Amino acid sequence: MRPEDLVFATVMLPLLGAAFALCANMFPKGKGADTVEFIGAGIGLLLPLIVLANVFPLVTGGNAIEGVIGSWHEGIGITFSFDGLALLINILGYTVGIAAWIYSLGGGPRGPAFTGIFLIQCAALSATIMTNDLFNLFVCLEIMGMTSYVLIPTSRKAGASLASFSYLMVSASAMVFFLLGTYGLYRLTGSLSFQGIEAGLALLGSTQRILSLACLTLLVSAVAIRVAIMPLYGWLPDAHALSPHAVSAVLSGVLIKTPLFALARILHLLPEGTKIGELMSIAGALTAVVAVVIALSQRDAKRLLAYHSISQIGYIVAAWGMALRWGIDTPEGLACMVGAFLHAFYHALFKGLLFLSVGTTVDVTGERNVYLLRSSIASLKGRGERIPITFIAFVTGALAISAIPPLNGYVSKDLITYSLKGTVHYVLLSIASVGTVASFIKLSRIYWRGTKVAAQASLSTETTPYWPRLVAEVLLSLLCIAGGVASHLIIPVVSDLLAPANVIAIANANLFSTDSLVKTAWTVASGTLLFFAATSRPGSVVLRIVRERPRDFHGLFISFALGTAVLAGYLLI
Amino acid sequence: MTILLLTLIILLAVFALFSSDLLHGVVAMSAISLSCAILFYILEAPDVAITEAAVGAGVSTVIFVWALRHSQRKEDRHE
Amino acid sequence: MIERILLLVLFMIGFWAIMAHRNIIKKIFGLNIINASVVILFILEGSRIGNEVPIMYGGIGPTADPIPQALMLTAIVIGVCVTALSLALAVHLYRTSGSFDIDVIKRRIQDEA
Amino acid sequence: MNDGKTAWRNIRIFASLVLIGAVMAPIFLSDASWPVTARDYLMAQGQAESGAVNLVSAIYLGYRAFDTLGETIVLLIAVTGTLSLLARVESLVSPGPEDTSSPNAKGFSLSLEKRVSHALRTNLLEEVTGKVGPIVLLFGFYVMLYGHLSPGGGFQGGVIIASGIVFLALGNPYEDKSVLVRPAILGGMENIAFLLFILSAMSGVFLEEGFFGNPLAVSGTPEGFIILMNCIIGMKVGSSLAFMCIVMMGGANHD
Repeated sequence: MRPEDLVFATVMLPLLGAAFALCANMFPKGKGADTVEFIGAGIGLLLPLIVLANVFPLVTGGNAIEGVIGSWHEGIGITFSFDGLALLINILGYTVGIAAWIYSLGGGPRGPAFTGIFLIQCAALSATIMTNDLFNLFVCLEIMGMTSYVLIPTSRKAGASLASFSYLMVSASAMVFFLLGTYGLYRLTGSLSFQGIEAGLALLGSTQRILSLACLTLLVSAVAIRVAIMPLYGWLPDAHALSPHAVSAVLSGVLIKTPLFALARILHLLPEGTKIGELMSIAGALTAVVAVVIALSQRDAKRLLAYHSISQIGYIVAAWGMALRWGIDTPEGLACMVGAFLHAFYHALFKGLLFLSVGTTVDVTGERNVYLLRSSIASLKGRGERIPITFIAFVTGALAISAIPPLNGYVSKDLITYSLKGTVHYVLLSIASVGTVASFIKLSRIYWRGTKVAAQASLSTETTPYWPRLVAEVLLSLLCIAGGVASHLIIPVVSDLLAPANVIAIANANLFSTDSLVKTAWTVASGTLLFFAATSRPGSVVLRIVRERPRDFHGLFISFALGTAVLAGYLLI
Repeated sequence: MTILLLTLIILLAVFALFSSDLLHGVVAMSAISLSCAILFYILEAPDVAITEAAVGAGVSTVIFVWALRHSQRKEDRHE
Repeated sequence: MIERILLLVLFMIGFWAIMAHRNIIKKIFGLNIINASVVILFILEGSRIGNEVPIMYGGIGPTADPIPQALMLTAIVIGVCVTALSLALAVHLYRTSGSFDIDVIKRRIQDEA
Repeated sequence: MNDGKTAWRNIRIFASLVLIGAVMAPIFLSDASWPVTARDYLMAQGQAESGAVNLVSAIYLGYRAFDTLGETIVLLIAVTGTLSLLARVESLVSPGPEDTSSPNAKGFSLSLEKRVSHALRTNLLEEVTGKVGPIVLLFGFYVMLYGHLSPGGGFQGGVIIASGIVFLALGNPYEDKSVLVRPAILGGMENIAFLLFILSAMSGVFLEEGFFGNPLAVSGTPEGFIILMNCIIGMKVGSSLAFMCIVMMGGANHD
C-alpha cells in the first residue's frame, strides 16, 4: 500500500464502518443487528488508530504525505496533504470519539442511525484536516455541520430543536459566504488548491487586492462561526448544553477545533495570514475572559460547561493566532502552536470528561440547576457506584481545567501563558484562569453535602446498561492524568510533528518551575476569593444581569456582520 | 434575456418573502428554481439546469408542501 | 455589470430575510435565495469565456468553464439537503410551540424549560 | 410600548446589511477576467483521461469524485435526520393549533383513513400516475446511464427515478404495492448503495490507482468506471429520495 492510500484510509474506514452500521437497519432488531452495528463501529473507530500508528514514522520532522486524490491531474483534482498536524488532530478526534461512543452505549442515544452518523462525523473531521482544496473544505465543513444539526436534537429536550435550528441558520448562511469566498479566489487565481491560490495571489496586481482581501475575510469569518470565537459564539451554548452528553463531549471537544486548524493550513501560506492571526489572537484572549464571566453566572450545569468551552477555545485561538503572527517556523511561533494544539487536545479530554461526568450526575439526580442540586454523591451511590467513580472523574476534570498540577490542563495552559509572556494576552488569559477556578468551585457544589438530599430520578434510559458510562469516564480520566504526568515525553513528540526539522524543539524543563507553581497558587487563591465575591449579594445581582441579558436570533447575524466588517477593515488598513 | 430572468427572480423572491400565504411563497420559490434552470440552460450549463429543475423545483417543493401540511399555511400576524 | 448588481440585490434581499424576518419558513426561503444567488453568479461568470456547452461532441470550440458547473451541482444538492433538514426542524418547532414566529417559539420553549 | 425597541432593532439590522454589503460588493461586482487554464486543460485532456464526453461528468465523477461522495453523504444525513425528526413530529400527541384550516395544503396523503375524507382526489390521479410511473422510471434510467455522453448523470437520473417510484406509489395505493415502493426495501437499497459506493471508491487501492482512482484506467475503457459510479449514485439517490417522499406522504407508519 502506498503511503497516500494509507493516510486516506483514515477517512474511508469510518465511512465503511458507517455504511456497515447503517446496514444494521435492515436486520430485525436484536443480536444480529447489534453485531453488525458493533462491527461497523469497530471498523470505523479502532482500525483508523492502527493506520495512524503506521503513518506516525512517515510524518515526523515536518514531513508530509501529499498527493492528489485518485492520482488525477493536479490543477483540477483534489489535492491533500497529511502532515504532523493532521496526525495529531486525528488522534484527538478518534480518542474522544471512542470514549464518547462507548458512553453513548449507556447514556444514549442508541441505534444504527446514531452510530452511522457519528462515524460519518469522524470521517468528516479527518477529511477536513487533510484536505488542501478550498471547495473540498467547503464540502467537509458542510458534512460536519449536517451531522451536528442532526445529532443535537436527538436529546429530545425542548430547546434542542431551537438550538439546532439557530445553529443551522447561522452556519448554513456562513457556508454560503464561504462559497462566495471560494468563487472570488477561483476567479482571481484559477485554482482551488491552497498552493495554487498562494501562487496565483502572489502574481496579482494591487488593483485586485481588495477583492482577495474580501474573499479571505469571508472564508475566515465563516470558519470563525464554527470555532465560536468572540462575537460569533451565540449559537454554541444552547447547542452544546441541550444535546445528549456524548454528543456534547464530541461537539465541544473536537468539532469546534478542527476547522480552526484546517484554516491554519491556508492562512500560513498567505502573507495576510499574519494580520489575520494577530486580530484573531486578540479576539481569542478577549473571548477567554468574557466567556468565563458569563460561565460564572450560569445556573444550568451543562450550560456552564458550554460557556467554558468558549472560554477555553479563546485560549487556543489566542495561542494559534500568535503562532501565525510569528510564523510556525520560528521558535516562538512553534511554542505557541504546540501550546495551542496541546490545549486543544487536553481540553478535548477534560471537557469531554466533565460533560460525561456532569451528564451522568444530572441524569441520575434529574436536576440541572447548580443552585438546587446537592449531595449528588449519595444519588450516585444509590445508583450502584460503590466508589463514586463519576465524582472522582468530575474532580479530575475540574482540577485539570483549573490548571492544577500535575494534571494535563496545567501543562497546556502553562505552555500557552509561558509562550505568550510579555503580551497583552498574558494578562487577559491570567484573568480568565482565575474565573475558571471560581466557576468550577461553583460547579463542584453539586457534590457538596446539602440540607436537601437530591431526589433519585429514574433514568429515562432505564433499559440501557450503566457501566459504559463509567468505562468512558475512567478512560478519559486516565488519559487526563497521563497527559499531565508524561508531559515531558509528549511535548517533544508534538513539536517534532509540527515543526520542520530545522527548528529547534522548545525547552520544557521549566514547566514545573517554582515560578509557575507560585502563579498557580495565586490563581487558585484569587479564584476562591472570586467565588466568594460571586456568591455574595452584590455579586449575585451582577451575575443575574449577565445571565439574563437579551439574546435574540437576529443578534447572531448582526454580530456576524460586525465581525466580518471589522476583519475586513483591519485587513484593509 | 439574462437580465430579464434575473429581474423576474428578484420579483419572485420579494413576492415569496412578503406574501402572507406561505403556500404562495412556496410556489414562488419553485418558480424561482424553474427560472434558474432556464437561466442555466441559456448559460451553457445543461447539467446544472437539469439538477436545478429536478432538485430545486421538484424535491424541495415537495418537502416544503409536506412541511406546510404538517403545520399551518398562513403566517401568523401577531406582534 | 447589470447582472452582477441584480445578483447582489438578490443576495441582500435573502440575507435580510434570514436576519430580520420573524417567520422561520421565510428565513428558510432567505437561505434558499442567497444560495441561489451565489450559484447563479458562479455559473454566469463561468460562462463568459465560451459560448458552447462543455460536452465534447467532436470538435474543439470555446466552451464554458466546466469546473464551476461541476462545483455548483454539489452546491445545489447540499443546499437542498440543508433546506430539507431545516424544514424538518421547523415543523418540529411548530409542533412543540405552535408558532412559526422565532420570538414566540423562543419564549414558549423557555417557559416550558 | 415597543416602538423604541423595534426602531433600535431595525437600525442594527440595517447597519449590518450595509456592513455585509460593503464586504460583498467587491466580490459580486468584480470584473477580473475569468481564468481559462483549467478549461483549456480539460478540453485537451479531459476526455482522454476520464473517458467521458461530458466534461462536467468527467469532473463530477472523475477529477473531483471525492466531493461527490461528500455530497451523497450530506444527502444521506439529511434523509436520516429528517426521517428521525419526522417520526417524532408524528408521535407528538398534542399538536399545536389545529391544521385543518388548510385543506388545500394537504395535497398528497396516502394513508387510507385520510383519503376517505378527501373529496378533491379523483381516480384520475391514480390512473394517470400509475401509468406514467414506468415511463418516468425508464427516462430516469436513460438519464442515469448516458450521463457520460449527454447532460445528466447519476444524481439527476436518481431524482427522476425517485419521482417515478413516487408515481408508482401514488398509482396503486390500495393493495399489491410493487416491491419498489415499500419503505423498508427502499431504505435497505439506500444503505446497500452507500456501501457499494464506498467499496467502489476503495477499489482503486487494490489496483494501484489509489482511492477514487479509476480501476479501469489502463484497460482502454475508462468510461466504464463513470458508468458504474453513475449507476450506484442513481440507485442511492433514487432510493433515498423516494424513501423520504413516501414516508412523508404516508406518515410515519413505516417499519
